[in-house]
Amino acid sequence: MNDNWVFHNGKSISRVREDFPILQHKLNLKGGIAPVDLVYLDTAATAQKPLQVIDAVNRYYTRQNSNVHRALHTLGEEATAVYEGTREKIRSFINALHRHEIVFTKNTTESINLLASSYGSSFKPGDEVLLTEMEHHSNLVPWQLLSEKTGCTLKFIPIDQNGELELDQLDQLLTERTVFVGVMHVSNVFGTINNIELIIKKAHALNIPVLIDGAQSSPHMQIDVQALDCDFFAFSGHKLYGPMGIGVLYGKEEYLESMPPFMGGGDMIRSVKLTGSTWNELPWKFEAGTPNVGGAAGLGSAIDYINELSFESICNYEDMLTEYAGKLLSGIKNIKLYGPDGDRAGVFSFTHDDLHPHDMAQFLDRFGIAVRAGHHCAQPAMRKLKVSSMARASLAFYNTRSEIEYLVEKINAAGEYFSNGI
Amino acid sequence: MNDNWVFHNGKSISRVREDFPILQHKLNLKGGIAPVDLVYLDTAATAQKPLQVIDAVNRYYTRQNSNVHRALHTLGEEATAVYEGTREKIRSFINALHRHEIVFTKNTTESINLLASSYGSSFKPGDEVLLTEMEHHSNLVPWQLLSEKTGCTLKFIPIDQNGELELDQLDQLLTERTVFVGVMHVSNVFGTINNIELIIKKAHALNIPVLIDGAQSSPHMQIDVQALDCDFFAFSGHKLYGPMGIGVLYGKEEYLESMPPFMGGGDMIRSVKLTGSTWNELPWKFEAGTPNVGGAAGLGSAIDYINELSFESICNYEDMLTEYAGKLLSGIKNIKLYGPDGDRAGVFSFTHDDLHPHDMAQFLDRFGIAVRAGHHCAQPAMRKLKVSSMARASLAFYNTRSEIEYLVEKINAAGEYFSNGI
Amino acid sequence: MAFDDLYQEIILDHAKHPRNKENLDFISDDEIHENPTCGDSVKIAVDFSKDGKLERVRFDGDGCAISTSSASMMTEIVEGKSKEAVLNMIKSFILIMRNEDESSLEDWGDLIALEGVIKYPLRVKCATLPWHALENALL
Amino acid sequence: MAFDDLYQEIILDHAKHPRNKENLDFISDDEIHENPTCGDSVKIAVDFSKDGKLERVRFDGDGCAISTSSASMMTEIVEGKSKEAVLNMIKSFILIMRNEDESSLEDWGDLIALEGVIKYPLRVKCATLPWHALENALL
Ligand SMILES: Cc1ncc(COP(=O)(O)O)c(C=O)c1O
Ligand SMILES: Cc1ncc(COP(=O)(O)O)c(C=O)c1O
Repeated sequence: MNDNWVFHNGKSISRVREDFPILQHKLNLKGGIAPVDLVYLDTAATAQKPLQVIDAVNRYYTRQNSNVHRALHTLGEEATAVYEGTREKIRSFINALHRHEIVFTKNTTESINLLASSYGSSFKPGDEVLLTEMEHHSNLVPWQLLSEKTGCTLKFIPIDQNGELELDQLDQLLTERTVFVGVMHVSNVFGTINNIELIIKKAHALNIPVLIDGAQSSPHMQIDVQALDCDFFAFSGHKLYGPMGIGVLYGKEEYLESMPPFMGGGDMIRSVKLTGSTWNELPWKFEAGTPNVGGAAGLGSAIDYINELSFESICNYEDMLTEYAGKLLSGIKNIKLYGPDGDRAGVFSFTHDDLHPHDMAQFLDRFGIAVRAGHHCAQPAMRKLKVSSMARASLAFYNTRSEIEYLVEKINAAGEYFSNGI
Repeated sequence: MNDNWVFHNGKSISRVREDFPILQHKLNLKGGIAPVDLVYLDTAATAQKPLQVIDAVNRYYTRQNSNVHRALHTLGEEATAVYEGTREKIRSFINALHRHEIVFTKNTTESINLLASSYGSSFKPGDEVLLTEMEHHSNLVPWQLLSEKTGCTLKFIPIDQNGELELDQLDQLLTERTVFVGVMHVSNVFGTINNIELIIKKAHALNIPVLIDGAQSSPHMQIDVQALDCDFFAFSGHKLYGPMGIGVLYGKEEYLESMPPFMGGGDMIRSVKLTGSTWNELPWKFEAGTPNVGGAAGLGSAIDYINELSFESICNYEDMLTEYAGKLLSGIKNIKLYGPDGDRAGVFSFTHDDLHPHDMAQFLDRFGIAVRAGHHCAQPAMRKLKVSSMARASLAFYNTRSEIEYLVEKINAAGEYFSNGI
Repeated sequence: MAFDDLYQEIILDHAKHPRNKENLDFISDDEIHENPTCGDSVKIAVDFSKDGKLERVRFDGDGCAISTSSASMMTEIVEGKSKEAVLNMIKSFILIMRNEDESSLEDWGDLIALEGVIKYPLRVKCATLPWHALENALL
Repeated sequence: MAFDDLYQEIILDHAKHPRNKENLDFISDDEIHENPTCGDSVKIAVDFSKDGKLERVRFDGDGCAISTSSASMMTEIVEGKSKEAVLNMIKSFILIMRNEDESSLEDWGDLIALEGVIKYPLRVKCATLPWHALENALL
């Protein structure tokens, strides 16, 4: 099967792959194995970056670098324009109503910690926070820390063996004591696309605000926070083809306005006295210290890149790849594939009867294939399914059908190596 | 006066300046003014980056990019080596005893918030935290937030009109109720180099731990945390010629071990259950979520760059520049220069009788000279001196005597423009 | 050139010789209006006439040429106007400065000199600071 | 090539047919030893003989070929040794694996097969996991 997709802007898949320098270099393996092509199937952990993003970071540091906001000089103005310009790009990218509803953080994890620590500071013993059993540790541990501090209780929407939410339990789990709901949009283990529309609707019927962990959805589907009507939405730049060290917390103005600051320091204040301080307006109230302007430069460029290919085109291609991968992977002997049967995202976790996921990942690496193995920061979900570790292949629009075929071939070879190798 | 310094490694000052791409480009000003050379005198806000740093970030994203720690594949191993390799470089740079005493944050501000929030969580009403009146908001507001939460009291070592600590009051201020001392090493307003050795000695005599805010000292003097015997030391990569979005908290093992985590999420856990979690070992206990590996790549390269020039050589040159600038600036008519008379760092804040610092900064910008104007995130110090705003010129080893002369010339011109302009 | 657009003579004049600037120490520091990015601050005192018009607006504070001249010109232009009219002017002025409204300041007397500020986004807060303070004083 | 260095026959053999691996459900989950980076876990049971030597060490758990074979070979080599001797062995083994001690595993029987792991820093934790667990069980 050959790879001949053309994206909306007329770029072929092979032309798109050329935008990603890391895919153009051979990978040097250990022990004198000849360099191989990289088959990068670990996008759910972090995405590779197009040249456009790398160049934007480069350009920032070679031409524009300065601290922001308080500098009246020309570089300060440029750096501020870069930083606030990316904020506007993100606003438009997720269709937020106001630019000041976009708070920069370092990653999804910080976004959620900010929220738990600030919004959650008013929770009381007896208050219930509803999460799900499939949450990434980043949308679980911050609430556990909060629960220890405030005495609030955590409850969980259960998952079934397919890694899907048992939403028939939602009505019982949402009570008059529920003060907050946090749920991941797309599972980084199962590829499940959760019915967040339903969850938001039911929570809102009881006036409960909802956080969507969009770390895995934001890179692969068009997000419209106003249409979703979610109250908070968190995601990471590095999973969205942008640089590391920059993330976002979207929050509705009314909530952000009412929340106390998270960290204290420069930029987030209005007036500081030794005896106490007042806070700056949104969004800066939540942005203490020198921000990652270089990261913002890259993230802005990543959004431009996505817009240039168009999300529709990216989704169409990724849907096709996902279906193809699902079909091929589920046909492999001795492989158990997790996640829903029907509609799903391009995240495939699996185990093999004859070898441990670590050994699978190590074997595949020998052929340049990068997959992840482990608990994927979702230990509670793993425990529920009684699996301690899975291998995971995750897709992006820079992958190809040939790469999937190669993965399948080498999974088969791994099975042979470990069952017949002795 | 010509600029003919040669650094230890044989590089001349003009050759060093060539390492900084931003200094090689003309600056485009507004309104059709012909492009001018950049005279960057705002290093205290953020430092410019040598090509070596920019290239390291670039190389990371084009050849090594991956998430860290949990990836068994070749890229994951490389990214982990980059990230942990920078940790080792920092350990050696500040001469910490153990690598796991180096915690990555996003900047000094986060480092101090982490500390206040984690170490400070056990403070009780009546406990006293001793700071100084000259602290940057980043070493003040986190303690104010903590004071609101825990009821601890903040006390302050006063400053005099020269921007120096009144250390004769130290013995009274350190009481049996003092549980923590936090003090800046070098003032970002006055250039004062505080006698932290004395403060640490006196605090330790009472078994009180001491944080040094090294944001302004780490780029300009050799730090040895073991010789200083400070318990915590915080600094920012972006002020150390590294990228934005990466900072450091050094802490002595015994303290870090005893402290609860700051943020919850991936990487900082040992084991997560729905009902509670246990924490990873140092330093990862404090590093939740995907770290800024690209930032670490750049910061590691910045440290290599500094080591290559050698700190001794950098200090010698910067001392000479500082003395020169002090002499010239203090001679300008109608200028009031703040800070100590004697030994000081290359940070010069000043006001002009005839024009406001904003207007000064704006005027200088017209000639490509980047200085900062405002309260420099030190409002309490400004209030104490009854000044609402100062202009500030700050130096680095890429500056020259000619640049200082140019600054002085244009400060004079600004005075004329605003007093005779009408 | 842009720099002289910013510092037009009229601005320098108002900055050197601000109108309606007085010591307002009787206003508590809590009612001071501050620009968090720089530390500049301004206090405003408003006197109403019997028919509810603004009789006189005075200001005090420490600011750059842009904010001082803006305050000075503001106190002149709002004199004799009704509270509602002034609140509307404040809204318009802020939008124009932020470049969110493309109207000109042509009919605003001396204030037209502040149009040069629009090109300097980081100085917009200087120009609008006294207007925000007046809004606070009126609400 | 390096990959076959890592997965030598002896390792694959111990991984497929681990010695001294038994169901240890009687040990509470709280005493389980986990590798936080991957979720692998191991439990250890130690029987002492009358003269204080390790009579038998058994393990249970879920691990990759590296950690399982390491556990299997470990249980064999420590048998009959004193507690102190074993604690010293654990220390040495961990240092060697972390490449902080350049001694060889030459005199360690089958365990020499694990030397290939040293080149794979992210797998070192796999190899040392059961050793940490044994240390815990002895202390
Ligand atoms: C003395 C001092 N402390 C703390 C900071 C805060 O650093 P950052 O903004 O990188 O967190 C600064 C920088 O502005 C500083 O000069
Ligand atoms: C669903 C989900 N939530 C949160 C995170 C945490 O993201 P980050 O590590 O960028 O903070 C991840 C990524 O690993 C994720 O997949």
